[in-house]
Amino acid sequence: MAAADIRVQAGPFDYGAVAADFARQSGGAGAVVTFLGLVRDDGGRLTAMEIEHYPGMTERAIAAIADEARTRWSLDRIAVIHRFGRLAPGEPIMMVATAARHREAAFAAAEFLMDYLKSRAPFWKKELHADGADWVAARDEDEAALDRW
Amino acid sequence: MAAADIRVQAGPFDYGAVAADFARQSGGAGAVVTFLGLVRDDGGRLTAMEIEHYPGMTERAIAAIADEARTRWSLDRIAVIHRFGRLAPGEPIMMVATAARHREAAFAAAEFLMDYLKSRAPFWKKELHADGADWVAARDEDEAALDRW
Amino acid sequence: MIRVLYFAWVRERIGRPSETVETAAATVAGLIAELSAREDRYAAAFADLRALRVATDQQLSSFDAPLAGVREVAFFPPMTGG
Amino acid sequence: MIRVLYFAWVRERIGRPSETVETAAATVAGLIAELSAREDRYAAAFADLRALRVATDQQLSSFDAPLAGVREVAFFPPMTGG
Repeated sequence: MAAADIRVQAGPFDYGAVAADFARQSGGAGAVVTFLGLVRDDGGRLTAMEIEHYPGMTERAIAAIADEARTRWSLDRIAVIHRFGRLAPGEPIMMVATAARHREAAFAAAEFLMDYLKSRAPFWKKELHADGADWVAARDEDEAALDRW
Repeated sequence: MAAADIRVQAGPFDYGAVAADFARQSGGAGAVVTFLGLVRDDGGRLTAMEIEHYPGMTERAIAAIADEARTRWSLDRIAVIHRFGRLAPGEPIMMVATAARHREAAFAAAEFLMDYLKSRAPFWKKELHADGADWVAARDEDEAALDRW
Repeated sequence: MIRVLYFAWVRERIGRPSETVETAAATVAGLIAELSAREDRYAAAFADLRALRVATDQQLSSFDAPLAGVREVAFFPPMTGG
Repeated sequence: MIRVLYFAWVRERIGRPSETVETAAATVAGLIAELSAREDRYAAAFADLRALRVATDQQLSSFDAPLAGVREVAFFPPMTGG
């Protein structure tokens, strides 16, 4: 079982460079899927996004999710990067990447990782506006998305 | 409806640079999904892959598939690159990228594009080995995959 | 006068990528019958229609499609892109 | 001696990110009852348990989970990562 590359960090990451490295190191895999999550600017209303997390539990939770993905699908590689701290509109928040022999496994594993990261990894988003700040509420769809796996 | 960026080319493409540009130009979208298809080396048995296509029809077929994706999902951007000609093991064959407000649409559209490109865009792959060459047979799963849309 | 194109193993079996055909066939199936009667390599290429796909004027089509007004017909195996 | 952590609006409502609590509570629910009895800001934070999640020793857990042997309890709203 290939190791998962998991990074939880405050600083930015270079999506294109990470994606290219991931693909390069996935020699033999026929299919690579990446997901990139960006801070939406909400039509200019958003000043910044603040992401809080639970150090220690975060890494354990992501590793457990990645392990589960690797038991469900035959994967060549997994990478997960998730930032915390203050992010500007348009900035990358997080990404996942999966590599597999066939596209079905790469897509399914990437969606599985996203669904579980959304609702089972201890991150909380706060949106900062000119007139205040709001914690982002969990979407019912995100919890419901777990039922399909 | 945002235009789809479609390229059919013999030369290589820089996956990381394309993915990074795509994400950068998807300002406002919260979710970017990319799929990259690579020539598998089949344990070193493969010498090269040759991809034949139907110039003219190829571009029309891909454009029609992209149009269909944009009627089904609310997408900010679509990009499709597909190569033809002779490719070495490990080389990128093709990629799709989708950008949307939410991840569900970005994932669904990327999978839809892949399923239709596999079976409805006029490309044919031939695998070259030391001892001969074989046209890749269409997989029943690939045709069946269209039924879910 | 219809331009006929062949791709992948259909092209290899027939031995050419394209040709211009003078035909009075009303449908794609009629054109296939004419071509198959011409030479063994055509008959071999068209022996199993389940293994073939056809496009008329660069759109996926069917063997019973009419040829009236069609300028280009292409024969090829199921596609394997992506 | 249990270390208790608060995140997101739970942290803001209680006014601190963590504290060490001397408790004899047998379950997470018992600990919540003790904390809620302490001060209004705790009672406010724990008023609607449906809006809360709990982790014991960095694993998602439940309000009826036993505290025996647990060193760290964390309270937070549903997660919104990704």
